[in-house]
Amino acid sequence: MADYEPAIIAFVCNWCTYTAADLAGTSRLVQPPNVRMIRMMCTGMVDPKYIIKALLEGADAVLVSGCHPGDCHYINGNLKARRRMKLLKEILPKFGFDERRLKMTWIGASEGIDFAETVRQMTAEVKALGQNDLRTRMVL
Amino acid sequence: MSKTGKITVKDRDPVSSLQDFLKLLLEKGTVEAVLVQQRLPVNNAVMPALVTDPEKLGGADPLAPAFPLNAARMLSRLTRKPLDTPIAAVMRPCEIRAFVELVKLKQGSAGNVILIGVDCLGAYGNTDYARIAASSPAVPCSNPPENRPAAEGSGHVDSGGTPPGVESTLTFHRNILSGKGTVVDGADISPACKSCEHPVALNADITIGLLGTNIEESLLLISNTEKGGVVLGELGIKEDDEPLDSRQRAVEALVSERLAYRDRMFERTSAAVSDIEKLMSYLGNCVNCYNCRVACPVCYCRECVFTTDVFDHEPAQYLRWAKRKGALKMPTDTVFYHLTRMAHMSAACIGCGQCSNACPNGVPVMELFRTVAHGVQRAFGYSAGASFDEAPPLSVFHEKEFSEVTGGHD
Amino acid sequence: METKTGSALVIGAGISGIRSALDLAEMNYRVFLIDKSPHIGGILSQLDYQFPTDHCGMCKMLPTIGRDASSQFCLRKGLFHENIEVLPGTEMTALEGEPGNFRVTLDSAPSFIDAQKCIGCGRCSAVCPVEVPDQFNGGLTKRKAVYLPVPHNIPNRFMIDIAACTRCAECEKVCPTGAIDLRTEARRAFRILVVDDELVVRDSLKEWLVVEGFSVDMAASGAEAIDLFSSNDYGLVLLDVKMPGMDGVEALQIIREIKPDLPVLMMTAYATVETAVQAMKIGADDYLMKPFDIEALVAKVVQQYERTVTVKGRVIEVGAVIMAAGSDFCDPARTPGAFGYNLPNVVTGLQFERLLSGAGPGAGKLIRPSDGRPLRKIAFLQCIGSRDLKQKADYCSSVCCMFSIKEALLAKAKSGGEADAAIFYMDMRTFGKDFQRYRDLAEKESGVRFIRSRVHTIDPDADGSLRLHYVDGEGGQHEEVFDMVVLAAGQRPNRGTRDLAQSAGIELNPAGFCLTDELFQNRSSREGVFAGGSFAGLRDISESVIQAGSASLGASKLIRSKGGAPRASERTGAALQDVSKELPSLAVALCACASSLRGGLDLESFGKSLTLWDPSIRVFQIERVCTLSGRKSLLENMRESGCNMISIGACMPCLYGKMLVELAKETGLSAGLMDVVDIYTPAFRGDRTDPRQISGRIESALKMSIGRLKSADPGPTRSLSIIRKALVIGGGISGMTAALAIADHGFHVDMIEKDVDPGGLVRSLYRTIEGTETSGLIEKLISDVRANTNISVHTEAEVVDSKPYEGLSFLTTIKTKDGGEKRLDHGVTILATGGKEATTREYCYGMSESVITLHELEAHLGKSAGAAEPPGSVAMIQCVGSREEGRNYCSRVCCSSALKNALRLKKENPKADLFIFYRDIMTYGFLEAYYTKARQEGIIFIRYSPEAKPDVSIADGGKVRISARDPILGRDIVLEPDLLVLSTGVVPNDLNGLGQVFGFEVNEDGFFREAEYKWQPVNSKKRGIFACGLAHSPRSISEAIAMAQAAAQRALVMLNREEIEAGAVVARVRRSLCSLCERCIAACPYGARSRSEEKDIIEIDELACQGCGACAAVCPNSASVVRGFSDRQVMAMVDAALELT
Amino acid sequence: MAQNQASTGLETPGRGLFAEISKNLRACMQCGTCTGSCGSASKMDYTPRQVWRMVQAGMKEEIFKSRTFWLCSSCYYCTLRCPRGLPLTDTMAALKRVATAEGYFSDRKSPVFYKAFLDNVRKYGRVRETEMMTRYFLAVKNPAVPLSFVPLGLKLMAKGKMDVRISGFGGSGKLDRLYRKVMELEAAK
Repeated sequence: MADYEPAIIAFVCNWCTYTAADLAGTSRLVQPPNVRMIRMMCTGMVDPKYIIKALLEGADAVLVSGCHPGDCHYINGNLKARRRMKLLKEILPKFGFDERRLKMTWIGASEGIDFAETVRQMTAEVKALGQNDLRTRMVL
Repeated sequence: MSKTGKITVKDRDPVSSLQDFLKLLLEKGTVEAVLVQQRLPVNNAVMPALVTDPEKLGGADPLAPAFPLNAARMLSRLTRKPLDTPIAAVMRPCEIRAFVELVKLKQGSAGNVILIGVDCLGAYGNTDYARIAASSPAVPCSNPPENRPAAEGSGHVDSGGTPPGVESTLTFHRNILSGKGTVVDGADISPACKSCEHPVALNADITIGLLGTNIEESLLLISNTEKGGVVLGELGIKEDDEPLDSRQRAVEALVSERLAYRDRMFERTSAAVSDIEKLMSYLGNCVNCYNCRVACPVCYCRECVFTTDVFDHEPAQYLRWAKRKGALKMPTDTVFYHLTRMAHMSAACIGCGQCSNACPNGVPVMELFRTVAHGVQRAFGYSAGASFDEAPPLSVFHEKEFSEVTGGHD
Repeated sequence: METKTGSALVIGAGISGIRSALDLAEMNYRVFLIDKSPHIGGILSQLDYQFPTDHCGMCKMLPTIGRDASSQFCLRKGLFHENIEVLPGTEMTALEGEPGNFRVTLDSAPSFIDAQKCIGCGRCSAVCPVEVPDQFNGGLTKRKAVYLPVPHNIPNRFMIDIAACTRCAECEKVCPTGAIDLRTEARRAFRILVVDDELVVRDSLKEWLVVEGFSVDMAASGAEAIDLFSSNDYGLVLLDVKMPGMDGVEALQIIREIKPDLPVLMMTAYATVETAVQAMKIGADDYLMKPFDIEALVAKVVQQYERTVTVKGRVIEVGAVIMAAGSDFCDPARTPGAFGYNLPNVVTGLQFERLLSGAGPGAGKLIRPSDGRPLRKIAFLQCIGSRDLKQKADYCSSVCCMFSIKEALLAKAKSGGEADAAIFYMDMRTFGKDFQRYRDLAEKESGVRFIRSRVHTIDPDADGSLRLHYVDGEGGQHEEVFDMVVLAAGQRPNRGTRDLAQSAGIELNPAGFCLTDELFQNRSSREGVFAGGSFAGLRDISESVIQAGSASLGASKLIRSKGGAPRASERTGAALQDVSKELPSLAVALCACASSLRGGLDLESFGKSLTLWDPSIRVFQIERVCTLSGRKSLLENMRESGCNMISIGACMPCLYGKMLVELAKETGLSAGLMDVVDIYTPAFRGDRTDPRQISGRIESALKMSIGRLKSADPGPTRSLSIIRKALVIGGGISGMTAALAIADHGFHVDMIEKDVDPGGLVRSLYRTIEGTETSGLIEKLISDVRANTNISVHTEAEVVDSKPYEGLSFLTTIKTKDGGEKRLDHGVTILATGGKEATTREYCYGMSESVITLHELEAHLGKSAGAAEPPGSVAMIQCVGSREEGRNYCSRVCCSSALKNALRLKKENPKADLFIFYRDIMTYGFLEAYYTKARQEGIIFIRYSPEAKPDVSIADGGKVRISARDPILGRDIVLEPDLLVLSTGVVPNDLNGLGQVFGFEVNEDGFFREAEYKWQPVNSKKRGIFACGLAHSPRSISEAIAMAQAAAQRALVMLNREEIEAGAVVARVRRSLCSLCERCIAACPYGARSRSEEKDIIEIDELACQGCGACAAVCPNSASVVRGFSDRQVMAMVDAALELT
Repeated sequence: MAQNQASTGLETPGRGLFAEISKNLRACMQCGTCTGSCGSASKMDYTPRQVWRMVQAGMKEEIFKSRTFWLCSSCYYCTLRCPRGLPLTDTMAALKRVATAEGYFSDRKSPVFYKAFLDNVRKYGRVRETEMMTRYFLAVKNPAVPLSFVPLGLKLMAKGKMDVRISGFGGSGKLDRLYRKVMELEAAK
């Protein structure tokens, strides 16, 4: 497998995971330079089509990460997001998108280390899976 | 709950006997109108029609193996505001299931609707049906002419005989009864029907049973709900609790045949789209006309997001994409559209196959969407159209569920 | 009366201080929020997880109304609000003046790192050779002398622990921005005069102090000292007490005459301590004992030195002061006695909390620090330093029981259920709302073991494990080995509380906490100084938040009464230009400091590639955009370019919230048309990272921002009207307190009472446990309410119906006493419907006159004070019908009421025999003293379990007979008391009807369901509706008053506005696309959406909408959109993100 | 409440013989720290916590019939650790004194041993082990007791820890005055 730098699109919630990612950054918990973070107010706001779009545009993986259950700033947006991820995990693998390219995690504000670890692990996994070449290929 | 009665078929013509039954509904004032598949005065075509005059029911042909569109959409239009007076809707099982989904999406209300479900033995695709209906010979009518559709003004129908369309209906059913099958002139009923595991309506107040009975002699009339029972009572139809063993056997046999077909279809389709490359070739003929979603009964959006300004990309953006990819297929977003539509409706897909029926370019849309929908509904333990009470999967959630999504943590 | 902008000082930026500061800021007062530590957050910055969610949720304290005035990110990270000036590292040293017109002196700790220059790169820390225990992790890890005090705070400016610093100046050398100045010169300029007749003392002192960087002169006698003294400028004198010739005291007197303010430390041997103490009376600042403890000596000298460099004397004027300086934990390791508390692997609850933290020593893994082994058996010992007369802690720390249960559950969760957790306790004090159920779940579902035992000692076992020998509640003796023991360390007043109290001129209670009024616990002993949070006594988060609200209410009322007015609110939205019709014209501003700091970042080439990518974009560079001059330059550039959108590439986007608000005012562009991109942090990722990758990352971050801005449609924010009147339902203590609080702020209140007279349940309680008659309180409140022209009292009335309409307004119909109906309009509603004593059929109640309830006894005692013959023997049974399913909560007040009554009976008849059957005595906080007293008075306490309740029968003649088992002796006992009193607990008055009328939720026990137990304890999820008193949960009189004040405070935040501005990030509906499927209505967690049957559209209540986007994500065709997060914006970001180079 | 029998119920302390002792113990909240700390608890018929409870309950007869307080070796652990700061060890001693004064010790070994010990000290100014043990064995009037000490005695003798010779210490009778004074004081109480 040719070594390449995967591109991971991360939809992170403004309150928890964004804070954790920031903490990971400021704590110099070096993470692979592969994440493009899209800050959403809440994971419950992540429309499935954003995730589909990211994969079709060639993201090697998509991460959706928000507050732990019970912790959502907006009460339960994260639980709604989980169902949506469940849906996509049913649909997308049917077309060859490996399930590992589609990740959801709960990462609390103080868990910078978990964020770094999640990204590191995803990067390793996706590297092993190989590049999503849709970025540079024509997609119907 | 369920009680069984009978419609005795006169002159071996179940269609007209059914028409008589429906007329009773209007004549007795049980309902204000009947929504039923009606033979159009032109081209032998059938379409749903809202009938208030009992006489006009002479054109009703709920047994025609035609399925030009899913009538749930029509019923939804009628019931977006709760009705003041009751109507009856004679529909195929898949139409009722679609209606159930639409009710849950607040696109209709079942309040004052008596749902009459007719056992479905399948239907042909629109082009096939037009051909079959047209080629079916008109036969001399055995019924008194006054009972026959007057079809005023059209002059198309020979008042002395069965219109060719109706004849094709009777032939279709006779062929099935005699074991000749459904292939006519090289055309078979649509793959959606062949893979349909719901030939019997769920959630119908009244079921008109074709399976397990000789429809040239009688049709079964089964009330499944209190509402249905009341209606049959009002019509003076005697009910008994006669066992329906033969019906059950017939249903089971048909369902198992269809399930076998369905599962082969799932397998075939899964293999045909197992990676993005294959999916693209599967959808290769799509021209982004969006007919599939217009025909889809559960795609209820007033306007699809893919036709809104959200997808009016900045002109420069096309060039940026093209630069990145070397070539950009126009129109863009084809696969994106289909995958998004799956995300939107697969939990509600009832498998009626209208998408394929509507596709101008022969993309086997139904096969693809049903295959995905099957997985999705199984994953959520949901069955589209099965119950008015079951909440759609994406409208509910629980604190503790699907922990596998987040790697076992909740 | 002269009006001026009202302002307040809040001391302590922990949870309570933040709450109070936000409360007042939301009311548009100007607030100074100071904290002596370098960060905000207090103890909570160390606690990642809180009961009952076992996660955080602190952000839910941020304003929901007018939220754009404050930061919109994790509150543990930081806080800004346009009305709050946050001053970390600051202490109050003087408080002068009158209530309403205080003059406060603030001193700031010296800083060696210029916060303006520090960019948090951490190079200083990397080179620092000093390592000391990191208090942030409870001392379980080490940190450098230059360090980040809280890893997740922003701004994440480094600090220097000057006590630990060796002034090697390595950090100064590596700092890329020159932010560090150890002021070694200043130290060298600080001359110290050492006066001692012994050469060896002089020499060693000089040696030590020179190492510390000071300049030292020496004198061998008093006379010599005076000589030197007159010709030199000294910063400090160290003066020996006993010297031949002129002794120290004499020398001191002379020094004082010459330089009255010069710090002098006396040096003394043990024999002359008395003299040294005397010397302090005539002006010495402190004394040092010989032989010297070098560290202590240096610390004292440094302390003197620091005083000279402390930024002194900022004087501010405020109307009121809120003391929310918090509390501390005792240090069990220093407990006298051999208990094994200082063994390895014995940690405090706080240390364990750090062990659980992802940012803690184990990186979130449940491992033992001593050997890295996974923790599999953990013991929690309760009441360490609480309920301990020997440690003079005759109080319950109130928080530890829940704290330990939570930690036990977290340990279970982190170990995947494999860890065994055992809690050793005396009484499990689950007295708060939902505590009991939490405990039950922990025990029954998660398998936490609860062992009723006070473990006396921890013994070391093999390889660092710990052996406990204990006796269980039934007397069984056990021995068990654990991997770790967690001590629930009791609370103590904060260090420095005494000094602070002195500066503030307030008194402390015997335990050293703030002395408060018995009933109005927000009042300190000084008018105008209010007590918040645990500074006022022992409180958990929820109660601290309530107490904070009560304190801010007090402050606000006082400020107002002295003529302080809220700041005139300025509508930011109004002045903004409407750019929706203009074509997007976008500029990118790049902060040049990123390039100067990270060599290799070529901003020029960024600019080029951006303009290549999109030729319409203008790019310019700004020097240090975060500074005032930077902002000015930015503003000029923006004006020049004529852009209507701006993307700023800088560091730490969170920091820019406040600046963007200001920039919006200056440019007239909505903050939604501005974006700040972190182009700095990406530059850090590791040394091996390819520079091209770095620039790729930064470029794509900028492109994402551009993509997002280009489709931005901020639109004008809407302002909605509010009816500035309140409806208070219930005229008990809570209702009257809330009504008065609101009316005193000048707003009209309609108060509805179902009875003939206000007063409520307190009428059936005659005195408090402290002995105060309650009638005085009730009468005072009633007469105040009646006299207040802003309050209309409707007695014998009840609510029939209520309809919300436009903005924040309700029209409520009430049924009046004459049978008619009346309509009242109001903007807010406070539920204070109260509760009552529960009824029971248990224990033969109703079968004999000798079996009565607690309230019946109260009535008896209240009326018959001394008249009738007191009973000779009385038994009481606690928890009747409570804390078991059906009513599985603690009613909180019964234990203290039982003690109150028992003590009174004992007082009336010292010979009376008193027995109390109990399950856990819930004398939390300072109530514990009454339990001790009751025990001392000889009242006998007999514990029972719900599985084996006392058996009560009535003999002929009505005599009560109780058979029970004494678990201590393990034998059956029979009592035949004259009277049996049942504590049946508290139930709320029926709220279901009102819940339906107003749309708030009621919990399974019939109490009001708050929006969030800890962070929004008095709010309903439904906006404009608040609850307090027994409608919310069982509570004592003073607690009910505090809660009523907190609820009124929350209501006043709304009433104080002429109109309410909706947030910038709110949802809207594109009606032409909407299919009315109502999925958005179901998805909205705030009930902000409804379908208007009339107009046949989906309507949005923009005040209730918090912009979470749940509606947008369920809407299949994006007819529902959240401003700032539209499909086009997000998809443009995805596109840009994958635009990799 | 007069009906309450000590055997079936609890009597409020504060009256009768225990006034002094029970007052000291009232603040006890039965946490069990004392029992957990007590090295002799396993040999006791009632644990210390139970004794305090019994004192509170006025169960005098049962307490004095028990051997618990006689087994207290005055290690002071319970006192050290009691969170209420109660004088527990002193209370054990007080119980011993009351029991002795009221004659509850006749058939008990420990009190007999104490008496033998004290008499011996009074006589010689220090302990003469052999004579003390002889008197103790005589006093217990149980031949099994001396036999049970044979192994220990032999061991001690082998190591020279017990002197079987009878020798004078020069301190004989000097403590008698002290004893008499104490008895006077005790009597005066």
